Amino acid sequence: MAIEVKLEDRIAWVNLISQKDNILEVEVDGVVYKVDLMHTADGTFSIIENGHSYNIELVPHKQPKKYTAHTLYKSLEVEIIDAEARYLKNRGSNGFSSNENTISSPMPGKVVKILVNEGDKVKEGEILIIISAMKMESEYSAPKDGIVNKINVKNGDTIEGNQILIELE
Amino acid sequence: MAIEVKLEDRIAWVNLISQKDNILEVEVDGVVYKVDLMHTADGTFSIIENGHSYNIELVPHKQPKKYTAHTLYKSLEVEIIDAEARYLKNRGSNGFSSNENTISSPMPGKVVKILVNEGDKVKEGEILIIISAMKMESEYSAPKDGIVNKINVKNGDTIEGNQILIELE
Amino acid sequence: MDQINKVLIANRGEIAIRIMRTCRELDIETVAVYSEADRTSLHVRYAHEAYYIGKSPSSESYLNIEKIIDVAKNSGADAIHPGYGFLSENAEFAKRCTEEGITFIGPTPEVIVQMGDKLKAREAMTKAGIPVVPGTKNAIKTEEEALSVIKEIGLPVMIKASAGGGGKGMRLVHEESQVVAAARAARSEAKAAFGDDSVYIEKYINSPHHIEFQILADGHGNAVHLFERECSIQRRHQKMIEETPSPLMTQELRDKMGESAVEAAKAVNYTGAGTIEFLVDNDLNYYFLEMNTRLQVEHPITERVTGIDLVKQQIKIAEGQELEFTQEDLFQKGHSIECRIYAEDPDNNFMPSPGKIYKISEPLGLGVRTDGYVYEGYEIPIYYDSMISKLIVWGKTRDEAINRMRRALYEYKITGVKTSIKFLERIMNNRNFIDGKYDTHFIEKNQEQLALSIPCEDCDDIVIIAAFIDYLDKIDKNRENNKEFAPAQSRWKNTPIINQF
Amino acid sequence: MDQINKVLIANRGEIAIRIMRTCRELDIETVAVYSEADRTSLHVRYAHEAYYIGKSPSSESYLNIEKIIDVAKNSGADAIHPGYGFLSENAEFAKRCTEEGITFIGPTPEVIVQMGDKLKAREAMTKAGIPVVPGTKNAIKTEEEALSVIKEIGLPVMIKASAGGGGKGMRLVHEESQVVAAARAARSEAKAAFGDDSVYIEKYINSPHHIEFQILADGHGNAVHLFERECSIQRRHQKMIEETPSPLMTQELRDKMGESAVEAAKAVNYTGAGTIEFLVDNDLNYYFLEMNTRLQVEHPITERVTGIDLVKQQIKIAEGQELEFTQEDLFQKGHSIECRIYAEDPDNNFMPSPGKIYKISEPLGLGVRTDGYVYEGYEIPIYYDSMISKLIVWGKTRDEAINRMRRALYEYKITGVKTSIKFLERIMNNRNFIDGKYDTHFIEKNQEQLALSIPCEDCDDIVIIAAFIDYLDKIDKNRENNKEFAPAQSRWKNTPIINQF
Repeated sequence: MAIEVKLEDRIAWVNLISQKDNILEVEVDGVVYKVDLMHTADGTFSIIENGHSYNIELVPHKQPKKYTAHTLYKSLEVEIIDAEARYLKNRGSNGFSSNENTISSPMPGKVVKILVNEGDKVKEGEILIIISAMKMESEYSAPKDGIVNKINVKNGDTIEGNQILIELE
Repeated sequence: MAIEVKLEDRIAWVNLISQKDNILEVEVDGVVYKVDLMHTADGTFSIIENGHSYNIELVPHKQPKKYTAHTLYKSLEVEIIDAEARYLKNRGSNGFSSNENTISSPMPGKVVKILVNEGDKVKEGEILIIISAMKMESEYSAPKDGIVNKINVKNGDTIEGNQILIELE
Repeated sequence: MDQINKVLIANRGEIAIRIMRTCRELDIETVAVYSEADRTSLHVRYAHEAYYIGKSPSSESYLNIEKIIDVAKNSGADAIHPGYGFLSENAEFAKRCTEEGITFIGPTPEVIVQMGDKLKAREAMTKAGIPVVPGTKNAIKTEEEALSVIKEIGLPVMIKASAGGGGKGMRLVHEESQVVAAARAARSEAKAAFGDDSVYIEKYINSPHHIEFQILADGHGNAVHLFERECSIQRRHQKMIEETPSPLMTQELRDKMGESAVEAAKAVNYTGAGTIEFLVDNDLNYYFLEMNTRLQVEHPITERVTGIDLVKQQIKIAEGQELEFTQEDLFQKGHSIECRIYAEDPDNNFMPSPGKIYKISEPLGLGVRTDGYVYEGYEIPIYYDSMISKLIVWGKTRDEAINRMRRALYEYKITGVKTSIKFLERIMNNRNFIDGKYDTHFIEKNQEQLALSIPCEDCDDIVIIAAFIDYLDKIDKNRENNKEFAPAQSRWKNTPIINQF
Repeated sequence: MDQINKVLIANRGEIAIRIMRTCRELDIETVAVYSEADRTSLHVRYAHEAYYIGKSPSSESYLNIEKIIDVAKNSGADAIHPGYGFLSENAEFAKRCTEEGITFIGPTPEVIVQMGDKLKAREAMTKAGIPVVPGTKNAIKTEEEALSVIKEIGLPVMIKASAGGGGKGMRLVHEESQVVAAARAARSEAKAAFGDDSVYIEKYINSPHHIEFQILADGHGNAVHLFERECSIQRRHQKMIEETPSPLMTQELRDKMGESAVEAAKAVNYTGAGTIEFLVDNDLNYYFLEMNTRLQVEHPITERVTGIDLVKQQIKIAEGQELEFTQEDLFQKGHSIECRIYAEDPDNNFMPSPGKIYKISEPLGLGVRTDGYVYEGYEIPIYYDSMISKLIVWGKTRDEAINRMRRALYEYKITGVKTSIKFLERIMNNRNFIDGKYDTHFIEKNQEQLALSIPCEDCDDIVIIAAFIDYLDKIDKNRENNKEFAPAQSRWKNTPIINQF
């Protein structure tokens, strides 16, 4: 069974060659690894490869086939690209488009102040909305010149992470 | 909904009077408690009753309706006695009988030495089998005079907790 | 004063638990108060008693003086510990406690007023002969006034909340054009944090070191200092790492500043635990910055090198007892460092990262202390501070302490939210930090090195394998009748770890 | 000798991790070895490298000298740390290391032989003028010989494994009729634990205190002691609680015994960390009992009061470095206590309780250290020791340390297996312990008080409510269409805490 796995910007081709209990042979981009892989009771993968001991924790995202992987040294974004994922990707509908027409906050918080109204003309860099979270205020400005098309929140609203707050035309 | 709950040796009559979200009114042996009960994400019940903060962790047994409950001060055995449980209890078939004819070890371990053979006559207090676990040896002796009916293990065997090792006649 | 038997802790998070720990060691019962967002927070579960005091925003709960006083009275608490932040430097709160016959564990309302108002504090210190940073004598009312003051003392300047502390309501201004926005932001933050939006202006000192002295003063005229804490590693004017002794300090300067700190405390008849913050420039001139009339976040490093439990001392002083030790009994033994663990994204301008904690592994073993409050599955509320834990280490030498901190940060794993842990690890590997050569601009000056994570090419392939196997197992579960992958042995599967409710 | 760059730890459990922590702080790479039962044990996961060495019984893995030497050579480890137990006092192992050019972190094989054989050790100490307990000069071969020796020195006596330590292979004999069974049991345990079943007999001292001195000696003729550890709280001849300073100790006796300990070390040209165990009677006479030529389980309390990382010192000495401090540089600061957390049932004769760990909450905060190795979901193997963790506290005074230990034990929660935690809590509340009045018979003498748990009538009803609600929720889940109970709000339900594999 061979598929592609995306790790940050890299796309790797992965293939399971053989398995006997917890001893696996896996090929990654042409390199064959013989690993002793255990899923420990506290939810971490303990992998021993050529004597080296690795601990990897996978935190699954809400989107299927996506993980944040934590190694002892860093955190990495991982995505499984199987046939289904490739199909969706080709259709351009995997839910992620770089949209310069919306303002959203990467974290949950509260709307402190909206500085514009629907229909206002705004200039690139103009501050549109102030969000507070954990006692810190963040100002969000227009990514480009435009007209405020829609404001989805009002002062004092509690917001989710990645919620679209303001839409520009 | 009223049932009986057995806590160690005590049998208490319990009734849920009302519930609104996490605020419950529960009657225990005629005493009405108004409790704020939350099941926290780390698996503990946080209960606030009349301002007092209790933390109770229930560890379910393999047998249904049985728990070991851990409070901040002690550990307690709890059992729910509903209609089904009462039925089984009356039939005397709830799996727990005080059997003086068997030798079992309360913990997993390894058989060091069996000192008798099937058919041997033994006297009360005579050592029948030696079990080792965690580098400690324990000697198990006959609970009464009798004849060794059956020996279910042999020297060197790894045993489970509560496994019947030797049966007397 | 009488013995304290029951303490209400008017706070939340790690500091509430920190205080309850000492109370438990003193056989004092504890009363927690909680907002809507904090029903399952650890301080509620740690306390003997717990009472709901209002909605999640702190203005409706942790800042509600009358509600907290009510709970104290109804629960029979004979004292209130305010922790830090919230009402800890609110003179009105201290006054209301006293009026109701409840011991406020802290200084008198008069002292809080005097030192809490940064301008009055500067005045008192000047009188006592302690150097202060040049700046305005009075609060500024308007942005125009700010502009005129700035013309007088010259740029750059700091705009600071009069009621401030903890880096809140503070803005650095380099250019006149920034003044209006900076003053607005400082006022708004000050209002949110302290309920008072007045600000003042101070000359900005280049390459300053932020060094503070811990003091303890009893009601019998005795006062001591417990040496310095070096707090220059800051991001967004908030401390990130503190250590004691300070690598900048000389014994001569320590004696001099320590004396000034004790004089400062005596000048205002201070009682309890307090901190005198100084700015120290590269020529080792020092200036009084402000006094914090409460426990500091970073108090554990002082506890570690002196062996003194500061919360215990606060309680004893509040009971009216005399200090058990004099200046001569106090020594700094070894070296202690604290790292603050924030739920934030260091790679994205330290943006807060609230959310649900997935998994925690605490660092343990020799010379390591953690003071935290989050647990697995806990959702960090958006309403309060983003600091979720403090990691404190001790070593016989500064080198040993740094190595130990590196090891402890390596062991510390919190997933589910972004944290400052990896960033702190990079600081522990930074040559300038290791050499003790840093000031409050450390993070900006070293940002390039601090942005680099440790490369691990092998790890990458192993991560890919882990994700791949997890995926195979998942599709295997979906296609029960078509088993093409038998999952590796797993203890987890048969573990009834979770008490499903 | 050269700098050590990679260490193989020939051990498992908490001590393997303890050693790896210091290695990490010294930038030394670590190599773990593991038996079949330990594939997912924490020491395997903590190390840089990990290698399988055999089946679960220690005779087939952790005691397999050649296999471990092989792994060390193949992985390029330049040193081996043996921890305690297993091969730590095996002279053959130390010899094989030396032969293969691997640094053995411990004393020379010759010293291990001399001190490991308790009879030779007694002889060496007698020569050096250090008092020893009256007993046999040679190992006894038969039960008949034991009987004749006993007639000579009089009952009661202790039968002890010649190769022994850690309470293994030890039996107290009060009556002649017990001798045969006791000797058999001691031999059998000794054989299992040390691979050598020879035993000897010592006069039994009534009401003895078990007090030991930590020593450090380098290869340049320097030796110091790091003061005493009081280890009299024992169950089944195994230590349960240790503290330093000893409540029995006087400064005069400390100096005298410390000097004896250093003399003992020098008499055998000892190198590394070692412990001289003494028995002290009520008249403060002391007798050499044995020398442990390795790290002790209870070493952390010495680390805490002296500030010395003993594992670091072991490594430096093994590298051939000179001690950085002299006796005059060493002080006992404050008071430290260790409680050993065993997976056992204190209410049932301390019967081991292996099994699966359900949930752990570690005690944290001021003055608390834990050294453990189990994690949630981990299954404690039946093959090894039942000690799963050590809890070490420090306080400025003994009182503060006891209060802190009480608080830490209150916070420490391990469920799924039975543990000694609640029993230790009762000891911390025992009047005789608090007064420092105890000897090695403490647990028997105080068993009545120690059997009593703290009553909590209210708790009982609340437990009943919790179980009841859990039950209602479960039947509710079974009868989806007939909802008579809506479960209380639960964060847990929606938490994807577990990465199901």
